[in-house]
Amino acid sequence: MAFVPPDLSVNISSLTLKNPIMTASGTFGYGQEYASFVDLDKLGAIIVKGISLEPRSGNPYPRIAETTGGMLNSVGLENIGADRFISEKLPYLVDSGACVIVNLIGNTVEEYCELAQKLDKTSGIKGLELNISCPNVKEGGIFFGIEATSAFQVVGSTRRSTKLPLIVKLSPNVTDITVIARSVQEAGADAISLINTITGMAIDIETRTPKLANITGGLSGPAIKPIALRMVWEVSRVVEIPVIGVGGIMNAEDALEFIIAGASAIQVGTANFVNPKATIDILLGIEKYLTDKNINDIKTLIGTLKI
Amino acid sequence: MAFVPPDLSVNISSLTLKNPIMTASGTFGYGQEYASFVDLDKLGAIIVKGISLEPRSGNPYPRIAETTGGMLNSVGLENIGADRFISEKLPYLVDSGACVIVNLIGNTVEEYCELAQKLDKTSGIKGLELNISCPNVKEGGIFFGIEATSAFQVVGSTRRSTKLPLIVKLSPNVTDITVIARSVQEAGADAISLINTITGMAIDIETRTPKLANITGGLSGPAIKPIALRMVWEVSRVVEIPVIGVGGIMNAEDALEFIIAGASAIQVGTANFVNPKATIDILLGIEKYLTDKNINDIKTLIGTLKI
Amino acid sequence: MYQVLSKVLFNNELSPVYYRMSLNCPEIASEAYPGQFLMARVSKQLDPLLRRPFAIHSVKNATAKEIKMDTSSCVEILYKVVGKGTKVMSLMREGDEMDIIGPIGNGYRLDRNIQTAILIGGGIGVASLFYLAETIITKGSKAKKVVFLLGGKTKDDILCIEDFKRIGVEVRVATEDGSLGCKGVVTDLLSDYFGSGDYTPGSSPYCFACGPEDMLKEVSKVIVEKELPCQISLESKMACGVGACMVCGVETKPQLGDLRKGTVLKSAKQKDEMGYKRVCKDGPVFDCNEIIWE
Amino acid sequence: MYQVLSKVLFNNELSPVYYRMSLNCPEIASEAYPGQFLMARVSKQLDPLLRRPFAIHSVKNATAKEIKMDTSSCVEILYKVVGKGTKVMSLMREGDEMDIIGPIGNGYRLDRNIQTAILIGGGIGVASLFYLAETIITKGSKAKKVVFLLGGKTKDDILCIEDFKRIGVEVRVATEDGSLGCKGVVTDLLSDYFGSGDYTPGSSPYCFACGPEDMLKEVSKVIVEKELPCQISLESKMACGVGACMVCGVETKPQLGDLRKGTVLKSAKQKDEMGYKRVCKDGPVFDCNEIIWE
Ligand SMILES: Cc1cc2nc3c(=O)[nH]c(=O)nc-3n(C[C@H](O)[C@H](O)[C@H](O)COP(=O)(O)OP(=O)(O)OC[C@H]3O[C@@H](n4cnc5c(N)ncnc54)[C@H](O)[C@@H]3O)c2cc1C
Ligand SMILES: Cc1cc2nc3c(=O)[nH]c(=O)nc-3n(C[C@H](O)[C@H](O)[C@H](O)COP(=O)(O)OP(=O)(O)OC[C@H]3O[C@@H](n4cnc5c(N)ncnc54)[C@H](O)[C@@H]3O)c2cc1C
Ligand SMILES: Cc1cc2nc3c(=O)[nH]c(=O)nc-3n(C[C@H](O)[C@H](O)[C@H](O)COP(=O)(O)O)c2cc1C
Ligand SMILES: Cc1cc2nc3c(=O)[nH]c(=O)nc-3n(C[C@H](O)[C@H](O)[C@H](O)COP(=O)(O)O)c2cc1C
Ligand code: FES
Ligand code: FES
Repeated sequence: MAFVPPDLSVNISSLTLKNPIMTASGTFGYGQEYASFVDLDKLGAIIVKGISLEPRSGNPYPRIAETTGGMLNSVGLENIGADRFISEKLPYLVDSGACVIVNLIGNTVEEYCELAQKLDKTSGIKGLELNISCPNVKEGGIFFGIEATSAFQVVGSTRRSTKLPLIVKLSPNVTDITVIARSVQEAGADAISLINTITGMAIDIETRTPKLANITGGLSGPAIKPIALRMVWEVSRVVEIPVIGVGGIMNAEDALEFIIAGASAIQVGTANFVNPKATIDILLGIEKYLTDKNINDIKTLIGTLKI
Repeated sequence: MAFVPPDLSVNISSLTLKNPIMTASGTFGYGQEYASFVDLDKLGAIIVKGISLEPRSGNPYPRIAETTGGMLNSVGLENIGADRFISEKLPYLVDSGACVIVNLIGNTVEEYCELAQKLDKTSGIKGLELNISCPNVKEGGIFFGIEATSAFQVVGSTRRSTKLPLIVKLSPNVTDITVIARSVQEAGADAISLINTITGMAIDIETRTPKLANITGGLSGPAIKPIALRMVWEVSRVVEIPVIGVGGIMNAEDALEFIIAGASAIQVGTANFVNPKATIDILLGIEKYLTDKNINDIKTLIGTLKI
Repeated sequence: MYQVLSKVLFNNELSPVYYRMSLNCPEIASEAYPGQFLMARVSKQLDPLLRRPFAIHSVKNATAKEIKMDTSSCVEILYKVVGKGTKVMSLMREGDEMDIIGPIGNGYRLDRNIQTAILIGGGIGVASLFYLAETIITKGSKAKKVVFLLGGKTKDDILCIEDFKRIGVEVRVATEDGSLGCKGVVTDLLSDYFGSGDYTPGSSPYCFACGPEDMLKEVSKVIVEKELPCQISLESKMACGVGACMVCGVETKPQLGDLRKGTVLKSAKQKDEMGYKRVCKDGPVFDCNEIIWE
Repeated sequence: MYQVLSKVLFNNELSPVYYRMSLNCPEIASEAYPGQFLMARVSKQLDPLLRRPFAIHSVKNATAKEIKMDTSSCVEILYKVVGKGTKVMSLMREGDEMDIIGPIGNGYRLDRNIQTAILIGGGIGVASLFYLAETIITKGSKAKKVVFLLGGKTKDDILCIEDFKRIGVEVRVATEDGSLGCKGVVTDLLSDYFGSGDYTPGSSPYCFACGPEDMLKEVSKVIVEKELPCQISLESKMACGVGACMVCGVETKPQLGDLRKGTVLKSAKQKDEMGYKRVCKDGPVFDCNEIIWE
């Protein structure tokens, strides 16, 4: 019998991804930066760095501190703005054959809508990820992400501004993530991705100053994986829309944990810094697991945790 | 000039500790277990495993999973109950010269009060730590710890049941920890300790079952340090009462970060498992830091973060 | 119990997944007895974070030359590479340091009058049984017989049989694929032993078993039927290793000896609660009658 | 740019805190040029988590024997033990593996017609300057002069001066405590050089500097006054090393060349925003005029 490779494709609402592996926004630049290590069209999707209407310079330096099994970043909103993204970065990505999803940041509901409208009209963009969870800037949408009513508002309005598949990225800095998840679903989100970084801090005991100029930053990396996994499990049990797992995924085993917990797809963030080929290694590892276990369609693995 | 060792004593309300190093509840047993490694009377205080009115058998096994830079536990409420603690465990601790603080767990406001009254009458106990933050059992008080009004109630009632210094231990699984902290202060707490563990999860991809029989567990260890430090900083800026820092403290540098951030004392938890002499190593490290920096009273270091 | 920053004296690959490591730690070596274990911190960094438990496989007394080289008494462990901690250990070399705590736990209880000992091992379970065999043979005074029944998946999982033979132990082997010894499992060897002329009912051999949980359960059944005493060494995931954290545990039937002075079992519930024992502190060796197998 | 699991060929302790390590990585060795760097993953575990940046200190071509031993071309790094990552590296031995990415970044730009080069180093800054000196001396065609001005706290921080002399570089040393060379800092050496007969105004030497930020700032001042070109190599904490994460950065004055085709600077704000450059991708070597020192 000929070997039939397992079917790795997954559906995020109307969008079919060739496999469940995406890059997490802000950790993979605009794709091109990692092109020496990864064939961009091999991945399920590339989610680019958060884009705002106007270019932003971000937070002051230093913007990074390493912690045990993790890192704090306070990059903030630094990005080249929607126009330059479209003219300078998107063409390369489209040429590479990548499935491009754009991560959106805004200060106001109106900004999110205007941005969504603009990108809706741009060809080559396959989906939007609404970042209502950046903990590094007051205007980074975090306000929308920690309170169910405002989350509902911003998602609802953006929903009406675009026909593109709309993923909403949630903040883990909340008491009950299922409340926010439900209201975001209610507002018309096509999928939910979680988690963004967890607010943290580090101090230089020699100078007695915060290690980040911004005082606090967002914790990412394997340190947060157990928290992300728990939230993905909690949310996927209460919503009908697909859930995308993010947070500390370093290898195929980690990715499989999220899929078994209920994630339809996963995003790789900090792992790219540790291993620039992490996404591809995860893809190969998942394929091997499915083959070894005689699972011919990854969709049948999603949410199969036995409890 | 003769060398004068720095003054390490700190005040937790009416209680003066000889130094700011405590053991975190549940990680140091009843003290005796670590006596081959640590002279118990060298530490600021020993906080014993959470005690309930009646003995409890805790959660099913497995109760532990290692994660990157951390561990998940779901021990739950396993403890020998107040009576046996007083008759079997307390005498050894008192004999050792340790400053004993008892961590309390209850299902209802009444249970907390009854327990506080019972311990109030027991000599040899120097303080109480109210655990309203155990994430591993529905009745573990977590309900009290994530909602400001109920936190206020349970702390207020317990406050009226004892004259012992009352520390309240907060859960990090909340959107805004300062809200809970303020209400606990309002209710009469003498000090606040934070953080308890963060709810997390791990999955065995071979069996597709949770690694913990309880499904979720509490994440502790260096992985959570940046989050704990941020919360200690946030809380110590808004309350008047002393704050005690807990979460991922592995060495003297970590402990000093918490003190600089605003903690009057710190607790060592998971680090005891990694290095049974961690508390003593931290004590020596802090002493060396103060000596090197010519700081002759640790109290002058508390909350001196420059921002 | 000591915490020792021990030097690795050797770390020999016995086969691609099995290693024998010798650790210089005179304090621990001098107090250890069979069935006890060490908790090893395999990295100076914080990943892997927790210590790993390993049975004491052998304790070596120093030769004169060794003492001169400051490598006096040492403890040996035998380990299988199964995950990231043991992988890190497998890369250690002579001269590297490893932080260990030991000796830990309640090991095998030995009767001075022991006549016949049956040691039953599965896979890496041989680790603690070798030190036990050495001790029974060298420490007791009377002539005695030690039989070692060892099972494994294939011949690659059958370790140390020459070492056991060298000290005078009779070794019988079974492998599931028949690649060494009889084809079968260790309980087959045990049934054979009881069925054969080697065993006189009433001769009261002492049994000791160490291996995977399933094997211990099966072994217990066979031995309990014969009404023989059997001590078994259990495994459990651990954090502290010293009885403080309550994460390691096994469900046991309350034994009379457990009832502490003055404790009255008021209710069925309370009786239940006394049923969990800590593998690290109350064990790792238990009487097989104590355990409640699920 | 390549990711290579390279073998450590040697890891020599030069002094208790300085080490020189040679890494087998033909792909990187063949493409590297001076001022570029590597990102090294110092552990196979996840603590330390992030890669550490190290300048390429030298690139060695393989001897016939080496190629036979499959240890063809290699890259050398020179590093100082300052924290946990470099501590882990210091314990590596021949035969160990380290995962590296490289060559990374915009290094020193070299003019073929270079006549005189002044290399200015502080402490571990010599790391990248040695490869630069080697390249200027061996690659250029005409006779040229390379002067190396090196400063450090004490004589223990003065590294590699024999290596520089061996390849024909003139070396001048200053230490803050006077334990080697003149007592003073490297800018004193620089002022001396400009004040001495060695320097003819108008002779246009090329300056290259690498060292602590404070030193680079002072050096820049002196050189900018002389209206000479100077390239400086900066340090910054990094995560990705490939220009993707935006955590490394330095504030620069917008240069005309930066304005991408079709981009119009609409507002002062937008001009400002173009002022941050990534040390990893746009640098680590910058023109000293570009940098805005705070
Ligand atoms: C009392 C006792 C004695 C032991 N003696 C030996 C011995 O002599 N030789 C030997 O090879 N192994 C022995 N083991 C098992 C050994 O501890 C594990 O194989 C080892 O901890 C696996 O670590 P890892 O990092 O390679 O695996 P991982 O799977 O990566 O470990 C993850 C976590 O699970 C724990 N864990 C995994 N497997 C086990 C297990 N079987 N028992 C307990 N904890 C486990 C680890 O300690 C760690 O905390 C013993 C276990 C116990 C409890
Ligand atoms: C382009 C470049 C080239 C370099 N070349 C060399 C060299 O050739 N030799 C050498 O000894 N050092 C060099 N450094 C500095 C070297 O990267 C740091 O000393 C090293 O990262 C410290 O790691 P650690 O874990 O020992 O220290 P820790 O303080 O434990 O590191 C904590 C974190 O801070 C970062 N960090 C700490 N110090 C520095 C620093 N000075 N620069 C950048 N990141 C830092 C680490 O990478 C890590 O992420 C270079 C830095 C850069 C940016
Ligand atoms: C340097 C950095 C920049 C980030 N920028 C963004 C961003 O622009 N938008 C966003 O939604 N998330 C951003 N994130 C969050 C990641 O996409 C991801 O949610 C988080 O890092 C957790 O995943 P990880 O642990 O795999 O990194 C950023 C993370 C890092 C580390
Ligand atoms: C095994 C274990 C048991 C614990 N039991 C308790 C408890 O009974 N009561 C309590 O308030 N906290 C308990 N905790 C939480 C710790 O006291 C501490 O708040 C937490 O572990 C974070 O600190 P660390 O990272 O230093 O371990 C427990 C933690 C662990 C790891
Ligand atoms: S491992 Fe902590 S009690 Fe056994
Ligand atoms: S380190 Fe990521 S952009 Fe420079």
